[in-house]
Amino acid sequence: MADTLLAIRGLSKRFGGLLASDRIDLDVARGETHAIIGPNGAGKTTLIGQLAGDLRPDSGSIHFAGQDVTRLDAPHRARRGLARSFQVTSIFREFSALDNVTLAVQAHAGRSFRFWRSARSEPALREPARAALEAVGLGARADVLAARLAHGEQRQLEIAMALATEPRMLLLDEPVAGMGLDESQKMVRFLAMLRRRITIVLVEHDMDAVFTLADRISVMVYGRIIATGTPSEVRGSDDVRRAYLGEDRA
Amino acid sequence: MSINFALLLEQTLNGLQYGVMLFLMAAGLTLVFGIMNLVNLAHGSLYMVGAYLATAFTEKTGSFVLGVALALPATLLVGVVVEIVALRTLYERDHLDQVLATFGLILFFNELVAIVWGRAAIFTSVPPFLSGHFRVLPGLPYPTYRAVIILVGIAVAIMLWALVTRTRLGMRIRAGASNRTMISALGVDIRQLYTFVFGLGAALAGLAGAMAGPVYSVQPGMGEGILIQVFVVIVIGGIGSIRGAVVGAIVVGMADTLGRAFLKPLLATIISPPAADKAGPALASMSIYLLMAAVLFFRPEGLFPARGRS
Amino acid sequence: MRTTRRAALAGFLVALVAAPASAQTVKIGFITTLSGPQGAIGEHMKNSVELALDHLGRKVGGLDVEVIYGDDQVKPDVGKQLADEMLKKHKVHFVSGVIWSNVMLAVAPTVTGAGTFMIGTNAGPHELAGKMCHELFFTTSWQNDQTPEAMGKYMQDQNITDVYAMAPNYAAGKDMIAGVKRYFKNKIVGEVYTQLGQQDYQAEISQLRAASPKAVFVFYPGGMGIQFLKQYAQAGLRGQIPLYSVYTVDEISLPAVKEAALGQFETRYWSPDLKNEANQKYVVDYRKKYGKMPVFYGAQSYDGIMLIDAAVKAVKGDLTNKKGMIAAMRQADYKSTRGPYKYNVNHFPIENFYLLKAVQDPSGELVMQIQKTVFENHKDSYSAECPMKW
Amino acid sequence: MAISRRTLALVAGGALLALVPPIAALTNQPFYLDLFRRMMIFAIAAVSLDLILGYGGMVSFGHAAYLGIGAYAVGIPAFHGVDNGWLQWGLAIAASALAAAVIGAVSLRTSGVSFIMITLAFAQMLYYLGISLETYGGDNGMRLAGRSRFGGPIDLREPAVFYYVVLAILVLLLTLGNRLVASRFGMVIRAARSNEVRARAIGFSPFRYKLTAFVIAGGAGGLAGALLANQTEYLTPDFMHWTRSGEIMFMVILGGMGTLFGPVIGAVVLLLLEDVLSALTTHWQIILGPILILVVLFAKRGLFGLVAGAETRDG
Repeated sequence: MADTLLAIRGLSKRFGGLLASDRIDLDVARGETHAIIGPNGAGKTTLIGQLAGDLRPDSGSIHFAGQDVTRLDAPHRARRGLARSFQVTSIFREFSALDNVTLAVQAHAGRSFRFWRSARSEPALREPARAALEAVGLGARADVLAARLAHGEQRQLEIAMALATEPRMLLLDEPVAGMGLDESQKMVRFLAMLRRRITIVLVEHDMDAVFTLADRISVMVYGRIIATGTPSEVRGSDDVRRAYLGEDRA
Repeated sequence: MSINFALLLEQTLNGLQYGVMLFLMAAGLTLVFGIMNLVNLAHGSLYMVGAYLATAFTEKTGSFVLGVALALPATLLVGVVVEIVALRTLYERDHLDQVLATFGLILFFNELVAIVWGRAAIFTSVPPFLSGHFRVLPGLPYPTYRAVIILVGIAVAIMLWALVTRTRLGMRIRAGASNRTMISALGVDIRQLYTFVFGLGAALAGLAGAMAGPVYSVQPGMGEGILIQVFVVIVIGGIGSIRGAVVGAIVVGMADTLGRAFLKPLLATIISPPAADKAGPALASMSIYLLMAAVLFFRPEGLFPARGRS
Repeated sequence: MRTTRRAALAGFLVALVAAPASAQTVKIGFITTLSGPQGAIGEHMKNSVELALDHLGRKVGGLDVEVIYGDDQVKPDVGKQLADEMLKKHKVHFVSGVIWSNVMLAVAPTVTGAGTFMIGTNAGPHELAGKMCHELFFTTSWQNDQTPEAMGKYMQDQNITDVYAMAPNYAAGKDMIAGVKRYFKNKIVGEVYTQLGQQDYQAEISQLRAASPKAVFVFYPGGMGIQFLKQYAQAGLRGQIPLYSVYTVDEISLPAVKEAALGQFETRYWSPDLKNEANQKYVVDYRKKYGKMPVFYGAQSYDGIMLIDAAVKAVKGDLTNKKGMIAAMRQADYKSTRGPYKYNVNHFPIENFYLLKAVQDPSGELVMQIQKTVFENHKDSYSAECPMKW
Repeated sequence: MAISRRTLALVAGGALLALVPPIAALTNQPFYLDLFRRMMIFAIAAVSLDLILGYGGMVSFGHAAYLGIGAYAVGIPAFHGVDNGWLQWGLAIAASALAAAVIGAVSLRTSGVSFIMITLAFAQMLYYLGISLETYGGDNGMRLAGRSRFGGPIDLREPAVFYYVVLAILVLLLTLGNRLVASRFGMVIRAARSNEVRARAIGFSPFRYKLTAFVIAGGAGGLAGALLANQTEYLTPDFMHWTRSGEIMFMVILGGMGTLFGPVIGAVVLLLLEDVLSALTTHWQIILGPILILVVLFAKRGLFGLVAGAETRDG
């Protein structure tokens, strides 16, 4: 498929006795928003970890934009356009919101072996950073210390940082987890805006968000992908109902 | 100098005995390290306190066994007081703060001991009933007291193993070493557990000091020399792991002893004897640091990382 | 009289208003190690300085005296800073003390370079006895090598055929064994250098036993000596292979080692049982005042004050008359605890060296006792390198 | 108002240091020149450590190693008759930077306690190496044949000249350091300290940056060593002893880490404290020890935080 941005083949990862990823095959097309759902402990975060480069798979391969990235570490994948958010918010807490995003812009720009000029006075870093903050609706909070932002704002900041690296693909690990209803709706609306412009792989428990955003959905249970399809296909699948929804409601 | 079999055996025994000594110190340090995530430079001070108290109690009671037996709870008590007064608030701090605060404790204890007992070394000796020798092999006598140190070390290792794997308390300790949040979820009073573990570590350091007293020089600052080596032991073994402490201690004890004994003659077979005379002692004193750097290069977590730690 | 060192910060403030030092007060800076494990030595030295002042009626050369003590923490750079402080802030007339050779090598040239007297009372590195000798530098102790030379001579005299030698792996350790070799011409079957500050010698003792020498020579100062002696005795070698040493057993370590040192041979230029008037007065009063046996570090420091006293007397209190004081000191005309001695051209004493043995005295206490004289009027081996002539 | 208070503190501090030589000359107390020069030299070492410790979060317990290397880089050429200061000091910086590159390349693979211990181990190895350098005095160390020579008006034998050279280097280091920590490079190492996982996720490979910072700090530490050798005119392996590393570390904490100016205060206060306390009693360490503990427990931002007010650091 010429349009495939991400191609996963036979990916396996074992933790002691637990098979967290079991021969996973998955293709994500350019421009697609692909959700991965499944019960707790199904191995979703492990999968994201392997995609981002934090975890090294035991076997299998990951191709991104036509190139084998299986053996690349996280920074190298990030520089190739794979940006991510974490399940537990991960930001530079001692820096202002704007600094956080400035760092992301700088990471994308490269050339960080510069020792003299203040990074905070470089318009080339500051302006795109401000734009990214505006985009996620944090423009007014630019100078607030990241640690002092509200939880929802911190999640938005994470997305802003991811966007600031001008990624080809966003890996979002439960972006609305722990958010209030308002915040979560705001986030979903924002992500909906991003759709089509950026390829998104989304792990999420909030089914409203999933069905609003996803073009296709993969269902993971015990480290395996048991079904992949459009939201309506997945909704209608007996396998999924048995393996996942049934268990979830039990 | 030829290397003969009996000598090799004797030096192996020496290495084992030195390793056991290091283990007695390392066990307490690695527990405190692993469970409370506390870098305690003052562990050497507790060793010193143990040596002084055992000497004082031995003199008072006239019995070495009683002296050591009394020194253990006394050092435990000192440890508990130190934990409550100074260290309790340090658990959540980074290692840097811990290093510095416990460095301060070292200064404090060294001077305290100097004030109470004077700066000069005090008298200690092996009790008469342990002062003899026995024959390991014909022509190979070995000091009884050193053999006793080996036995005590093995006994402590077995007791710790039993405590950690066979008791409820041990289960909590293991849980604490691998997952700190889980343990409070289990409903364990974490402060009490920490105080207990620190006290246990202090008592082990005290035991090491009490056993070391008759062999070494009991004087202020005696803990620092051995402390650095003990840190090497637990870093090589893997922080927080009793098994790692055992293996690390034996490895360091052996490397150090055999290095001191045989490095020079071995080098002399490769390079000229005068050069070996120079390089031998220098290399021997660096050997354990080289070993540690090598281990950490290939296994940054040490040989036996405690499970669940990243 | 002020005997403690004034703190720098307070001093800085005071200095803004203070008048220059009165010429009527002799100021002596005394550098030694007072804190940490090695502070035991410094304590003996400081005590002995105070005892000397007591004996002199708290006057030196008839003038009021002020002693400023400094704690070098066994660090040469701290010693050097103390010397600078004493010279530039306190404007002392004499600097004295100094236990360690490396501290001395940092301190002595600083002091003499500033035109002030340096009266060493322990360290005697060969550099200062040879090329770096100076007319303002005197010592009341010895050159480092003299003591092991005496032991080498004694072992040679006993015609011991082979000796196993051990010392810590640092400059002094090597100097000591070199000193022994200068007079001991039989075989050295093993020459082992251990790590500085090492605690456990069992491995080396096993090697030593395997070599089965006729005698063992060691140099293990301070805590190292205590551990070595204990472990040597515990290995059962005390009765088997005679042990000879220098700077290993002294009145500081004896109470910590006791029986494990019994029968130990040392060489030294001084001993508490040395029969002369000055020494007996020093030993008796020291024991009375401080409740313990004095040690050679103290005897030397006591002598240092006495030497200064004699020099100031000779110039009738004119502290600017340095030539006069140099000439007086060269006569060594004072009651030394070692008895009368002369100065070599390099201002190191030409003195006797004795064989001492650790024995039990009638009260059961372990003491060092003189057995025989090994060297009479022994000169150090470096004086020929000293360009000074007088 | 925090900024003006901070600026005020800095200007006052700088002016005070610059005025030491005339005051010392006026009061005929040249000793204070030596004392403050020594403090500033340790301040340079402490500031260099602060670059990696305070900003990079690298708890190096072996920083005294560079002090030693720098000192020997002056002492060894001097021993062989090479007294050119540019050469000696250049060598001091280069050799320490090289050592830091090797030490860093191995140590930075680890983190946490392992990192602390491995940097300590390297310093200990260098300490023992120093002891085994018999030609250069072994454990005794050796006397510096003479202070480094630069020609022209820069004559280090002139106490005031040497003083202003040290002051100039300190000011230069603070200026460079101040630029560095705000630069792109500085932002990376501070980001890696704040949250390494996040730094990696946005595309930074922290290792290269940390190693570079480690090398810069090592080089600056080496320069402090070269100055110390000139100050004491004596050098020994003791410069590299682990307790010395602990002292430098404490200067950083005492003054306030991650502030650059804090370590200067830390160095001055610690050395003064040692001086004052040791004049009071030979048991001064029993006072210094608890002071250390109290500072760690209660003055988290160090003395600079008290002087300069809030928000002395960010990131």
